[in-house]
Amino acid sequence: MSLLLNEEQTMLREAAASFLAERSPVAAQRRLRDQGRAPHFDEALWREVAAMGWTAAALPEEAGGLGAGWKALGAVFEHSGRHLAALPLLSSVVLGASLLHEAGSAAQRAAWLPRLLDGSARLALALDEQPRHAPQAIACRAVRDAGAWVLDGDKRDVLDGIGADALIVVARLPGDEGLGFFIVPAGTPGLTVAPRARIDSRNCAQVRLRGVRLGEEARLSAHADVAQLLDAVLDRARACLAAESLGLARAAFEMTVEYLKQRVQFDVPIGSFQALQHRAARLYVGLELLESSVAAALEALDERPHGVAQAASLAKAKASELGELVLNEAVQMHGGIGVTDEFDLGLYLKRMRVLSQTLGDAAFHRDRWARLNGF
Amino acid sequence: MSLLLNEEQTMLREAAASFLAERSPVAAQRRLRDQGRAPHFDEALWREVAAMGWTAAALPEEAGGLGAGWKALGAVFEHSGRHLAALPLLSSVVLGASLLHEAGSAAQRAAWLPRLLDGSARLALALDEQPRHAPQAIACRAVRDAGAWVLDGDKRDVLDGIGADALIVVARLPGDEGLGFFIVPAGTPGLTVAPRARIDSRNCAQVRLRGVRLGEEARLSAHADVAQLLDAVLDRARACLAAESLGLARAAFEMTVEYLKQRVQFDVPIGSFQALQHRAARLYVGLELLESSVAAALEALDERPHGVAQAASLAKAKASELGELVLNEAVQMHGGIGVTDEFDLGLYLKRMRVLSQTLGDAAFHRDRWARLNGF
Amino acid sequence: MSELETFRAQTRQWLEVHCPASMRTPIVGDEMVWGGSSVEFKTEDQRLWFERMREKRWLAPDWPREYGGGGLSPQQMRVLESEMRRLGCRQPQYNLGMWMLAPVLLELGTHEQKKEHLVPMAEGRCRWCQGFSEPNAGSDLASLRTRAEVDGDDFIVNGAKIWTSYGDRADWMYALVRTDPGARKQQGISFVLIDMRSPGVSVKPIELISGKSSFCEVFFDNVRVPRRQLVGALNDGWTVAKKLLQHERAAMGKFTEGGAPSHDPLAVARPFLFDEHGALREPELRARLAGVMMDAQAFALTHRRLTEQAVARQDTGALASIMKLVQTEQEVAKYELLMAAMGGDALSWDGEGCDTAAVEVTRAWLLSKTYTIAGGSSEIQLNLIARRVLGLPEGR
Amino acid sequence: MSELETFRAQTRQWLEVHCPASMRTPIVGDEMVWGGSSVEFKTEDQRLWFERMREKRWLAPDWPREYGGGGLSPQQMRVLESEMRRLGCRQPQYNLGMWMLAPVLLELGTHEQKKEHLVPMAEGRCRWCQGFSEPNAGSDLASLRTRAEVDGDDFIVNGAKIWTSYGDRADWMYALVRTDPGARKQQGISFVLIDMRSPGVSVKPIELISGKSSFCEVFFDNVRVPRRQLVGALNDGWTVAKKLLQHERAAMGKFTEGGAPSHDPLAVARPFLFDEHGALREPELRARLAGVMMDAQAFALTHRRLTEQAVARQDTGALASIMKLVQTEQEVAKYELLMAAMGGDALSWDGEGCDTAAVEVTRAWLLSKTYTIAGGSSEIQLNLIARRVLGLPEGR
Repeated sequence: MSLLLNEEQTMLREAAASFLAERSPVAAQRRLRDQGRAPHFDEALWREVAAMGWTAAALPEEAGGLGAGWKALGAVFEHSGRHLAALPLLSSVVLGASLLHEAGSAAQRAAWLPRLLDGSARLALALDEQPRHAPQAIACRAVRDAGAWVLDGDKRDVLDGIGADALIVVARLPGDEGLGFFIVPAGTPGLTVAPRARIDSRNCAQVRLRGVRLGEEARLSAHADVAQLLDAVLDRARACLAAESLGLARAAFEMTVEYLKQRVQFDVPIGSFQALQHRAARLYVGLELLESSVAAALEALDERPHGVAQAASLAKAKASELGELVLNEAVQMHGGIGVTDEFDLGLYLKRMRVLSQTLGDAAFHRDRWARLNGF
Repeated sequence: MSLLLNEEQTMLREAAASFLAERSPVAAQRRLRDQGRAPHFDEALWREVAAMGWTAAALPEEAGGLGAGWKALGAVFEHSGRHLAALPLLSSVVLGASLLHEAGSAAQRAAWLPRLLDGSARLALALDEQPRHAPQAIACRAVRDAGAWVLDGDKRDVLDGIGADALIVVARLPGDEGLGFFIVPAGTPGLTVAPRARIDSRNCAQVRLRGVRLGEEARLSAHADVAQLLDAVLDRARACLAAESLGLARAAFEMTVEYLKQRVQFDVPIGSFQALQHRAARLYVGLELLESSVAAALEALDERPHGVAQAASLAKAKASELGELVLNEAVQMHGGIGVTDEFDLGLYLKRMRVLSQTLGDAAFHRDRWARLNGF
Repeated sequence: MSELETFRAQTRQWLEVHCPASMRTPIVGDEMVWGGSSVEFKTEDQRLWFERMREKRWLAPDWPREYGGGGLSPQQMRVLESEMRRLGCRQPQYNLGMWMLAPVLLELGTHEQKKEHLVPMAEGRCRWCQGFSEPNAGSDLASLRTRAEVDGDDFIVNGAKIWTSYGDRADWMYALVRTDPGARKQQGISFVLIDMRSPGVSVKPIELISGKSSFCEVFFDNVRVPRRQLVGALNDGWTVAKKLLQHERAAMGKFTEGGAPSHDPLAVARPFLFDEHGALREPELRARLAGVMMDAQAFALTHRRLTEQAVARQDTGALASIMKLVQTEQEVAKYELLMAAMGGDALSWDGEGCDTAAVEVTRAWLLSKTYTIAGGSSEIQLNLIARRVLGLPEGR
Repeated sequence: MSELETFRAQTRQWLEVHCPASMRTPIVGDEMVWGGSSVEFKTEDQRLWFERMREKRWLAPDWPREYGGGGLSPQQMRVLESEMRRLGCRQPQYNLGMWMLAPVLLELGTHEQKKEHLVPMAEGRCRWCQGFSEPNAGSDLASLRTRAEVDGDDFIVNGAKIWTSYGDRADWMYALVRTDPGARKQQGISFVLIDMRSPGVSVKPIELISGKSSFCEVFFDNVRVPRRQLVGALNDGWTVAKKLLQHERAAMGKFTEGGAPSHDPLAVARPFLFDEHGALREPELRARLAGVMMDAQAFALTHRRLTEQAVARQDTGALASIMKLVQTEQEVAKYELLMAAMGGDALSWDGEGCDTAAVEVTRAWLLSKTYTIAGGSSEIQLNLIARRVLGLPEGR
């Protein structure tokens, strides 16, 4: 067990670092924003990413993956954060493929996994119904009707939902059967997938299900404890989001330190002012603690299944809290230029806020962590 | 209506400032601590204070008071805080006499009020039973037995309880009659008043009541809504505690600014370091906001009865929160000398912590303020 | 009845007759009327009120009549102000030049300058903008680089200004320019008045992270400014600017009367804090909300206390710094809380599927980031408090 | 079997035979054995372990045998350490001199100095204290004023030291003294060894706000120190001290192994957070408790990660500063929370009616205030991180 990357993982990280720096710099994200066209990411880039095997990195070999571990995929997310790269990696792979691998039948897996990993198809998870992440608060219902399932409900903030080939919808089953997952292909009658513009200009959808009829084969995992499975898959995504937040916050922090060294006021670099030095030093220390927390969450996914929930909540809470702080401080220390749209920092600020809220913010995960620790 | 003092109040404030500076400097409090003898305040000083009329300042004229207003008494508390003066003013007058004035019968008032105001007798309020202030959580019971009342229970953190001529005990009445106040004279069989050493070296007692028999004449206020009355009286005390905290925190802050100017390190006064300047400036601003909040709570007691609860909770929350912050920062900025017993700052730190917890800390009053505001 | 009492009675009556009812309500949103060559009215009452006050010469009630003013004495001016407050009358026009530049021109300007500039302002025909900040100066105003070279009877101005509010709608700019590049910092700067329609002036609105803004960049490319537009002595502009900035607080006070309405945090957050059964969903956020609201209350009380002290002529210390610091930081903290409380609802933006009310909160959150930077950053205010109020030594 | 493997097998066997079972448990409270002329043992096992290791010459396993050490090679030393860790053996003695002074003496001391001082240390007969801080120096070590004037073969030392841990129990002190009052700051300072039983040395324990402490003030009144006790060159003590301080982190590491046990925040706070029915009483405090515990977890992980990096010889930056800053501030935050959670219970003090367990928390709270000051205040650590890690310029 180690919090550091092994050789294979280090190679992947370096490949991700140089590929994204070259092919998906922040300017590309700005262009995507200004174009404002679905799917809000670069499809050619996504195919290249899939061809390089990043989609397969964390999945086990029996799922068609490389088994390089979550630490490897975490490194990819960290560099996506650093460059604000828009990729449907979280939605289609970390949530979509990994849920399908855990919960799908042999037929479902065969139908989807290869296409998800080679980038020719995309899944999106339709889960949340509340403004604040609340995976237990599911009102969307699935009822049996003449050998079929009928789904009714509303889902919000569905990441990369626009243009996805199918949605995995989390619905409440009749009686006390708990929750169920259903694969709902795009275009199914009764399904509406509407775009929702957000501050990070990424692909996001509002979903309506009105009398959506599905066969039994649309249901995933009739056997398992769905709530537990959902939690396990969400924790993978939370760890990846924390890694992305870490990369994003580090990039903003480095821009800021550079600015503090360059920017001269009152005839000296503003980085020589002790008040700013102390604030910057505290951010640096916070980033070190966040990095350790993120590494531990990824390590837990790879090696300590019983520690995953706590480690993921720790990493996500710290990432949300510190990410917000770092970006707010970065803007303040940049002064006027920091609040202009022309300067990239605003794009980081907006994306960080979305990351912070997605799948639970600091308050959510502090609460969850306390419950996991019995208080 | 004004947040400022009028002429009479200003005169009282200046009298309190010079009297306490001369007669009760911090050295006197240190002596009392080292002696460690009950009643843990200077009885001669207390008689002088009563003779000067401070005990009567806030009470209305029909209670034998001067009607100078709570803003006047608040100024006395502020200067008590500044000099760490130990006086039974809160226990015997703000809680004792004012409760008796509101809730006592004519006979009870005649028996006690003159002696409380001239300093020849003392009352103490036995209320809390939980480690954290919780005036609703009263388990101490009063039951009727053959025309008498019998009290059983335990009370803690009774301010100035040692040597008090009587305690006012808050007890739960039979059935759904709610709470009742009882005057329990010192020495009543079944009453134990044990000393409890605390970090501020003041007079504090643990109280046990075991089958304490009292006549009907021992009961206060058979008519009124006791819980509401209790709240009203506690809010007076909370406003005074906030004023005391303000004075204490200001004194510690001024010591610190002075130290920042005097203390030379690396060949310059440490007050020239920008990080310390900004922290000091934030404390200054916080103290300004606290001063306004304290003034508003005292003003509400004088002129806006419907605003008292909110104003008192605002002042007490801010006083607790900022008082702790100022003292912690003061110690840190003083460095090594700040943590030695020889230096006075430690006495301020300890007293501030007691003030902060007494009758509700910041968390308690934020919660109460939110409830008062309907959320 | 004293002369002043007569004036008060007449004023009150005049206002009651001439100020339309809708002009006696608090200004919300963008209902301000900005005087100037391109003055716009959103309602007929706005126009009426503006024109009646202009006719009465009460757009500039206490300026000398020769410069377009009403010639009121200081006592009469106070009476007018108190009567307008009593009725809740709006400012008939907003005009930066009137509140910032005019007092300086009245004190330091030549007779010709007063004639040329005060009269149009008093008649609501000229809108002014301020040209102090520069792209590389920030909080260090004195390091400005826009230069003005003497060429016969003109200056030739080259350079750029930034953060100029409504630079795209102003008729004139008062600006600081460097006239002696050899002199150090504060020396060698002059204060000049520039016609925004001069050849070589170009204006570019600045887009902020919160969207469109009133701020502009203004560029000068060999712009000719006649020497008679120099206010004060050559190279002594710093003195003029310092005098002018003393009027900033008063001016800002007039603006905030009509500032953009801020959100009521309880009203916005309440639906998110409780579930459909009214049970508390987010105890941690409730405590934060209470904290934010209590801070706002303490700030309002401080405003009241310090105002009472000012009236009582007690010392108020570095009032402006404290107020600026606290108010802007409280706004930031409030919107941070609202963003957390609203979760996904706070991430909306203009575009498909957007909820306008939610986007307004999000936009206000982004805009609040500029408050702690613009007009003297929080760090500058903390420096001022440390030095001027606490008397801590200059230094490291 | 290689020679080293043979050594490992023999060492393991020797330790298993000779280290008493009770000396293989973690040290709690004040169970440390401090070597020195007045060494005290609380248990017979402590004495046995100390004496057996002394006989084996393993109080100083890798020092040369001529100076009382065990003469182990670096490889053997690592084997011994790993075997002791494996069995959980305690340090047989704690000795500041051994960990801080001895490495410097071994490098810079004369043969006579090594003979005179290392042998008694290796035999556990001499306890050392450090004399660096002075009443008016604080974080600015180089501004020290204790002076040593040459008088024949002696120095005459006058002045005072402060914050000397266990100054009242030490046999000797290593100290910085000013030997050239004309030179600037770091120059003119020498590093000398002072016998604490010399005439003119007096020691006064310091009482802290938390109560009695191990810190002392040490006063020198015309104390004669032979010139042979000078380490390094005259006026070059700053160089010696810098070398010595490089060993501080390693030494602190050994101390914290046996540091005072800190409180488990959940165990202490839990009874206060819930009422008698198990219902949550204090939602706000619960969130703070979770925050404090999560911070501690993140810190422990950082410790682990940076240790792994150090093993992997990756760059660790200003590790010591970060660790010191975070650990001490987290302790402060934890005790602040516990004080709030415990309410009135946290206000107890020694005296009538006091609850010992509660007083221990209160005392630990007060003591935690010294952590962020002693051994380089938080502000000093932040300066170091800003300059050395972030590369921000020296200055203001």
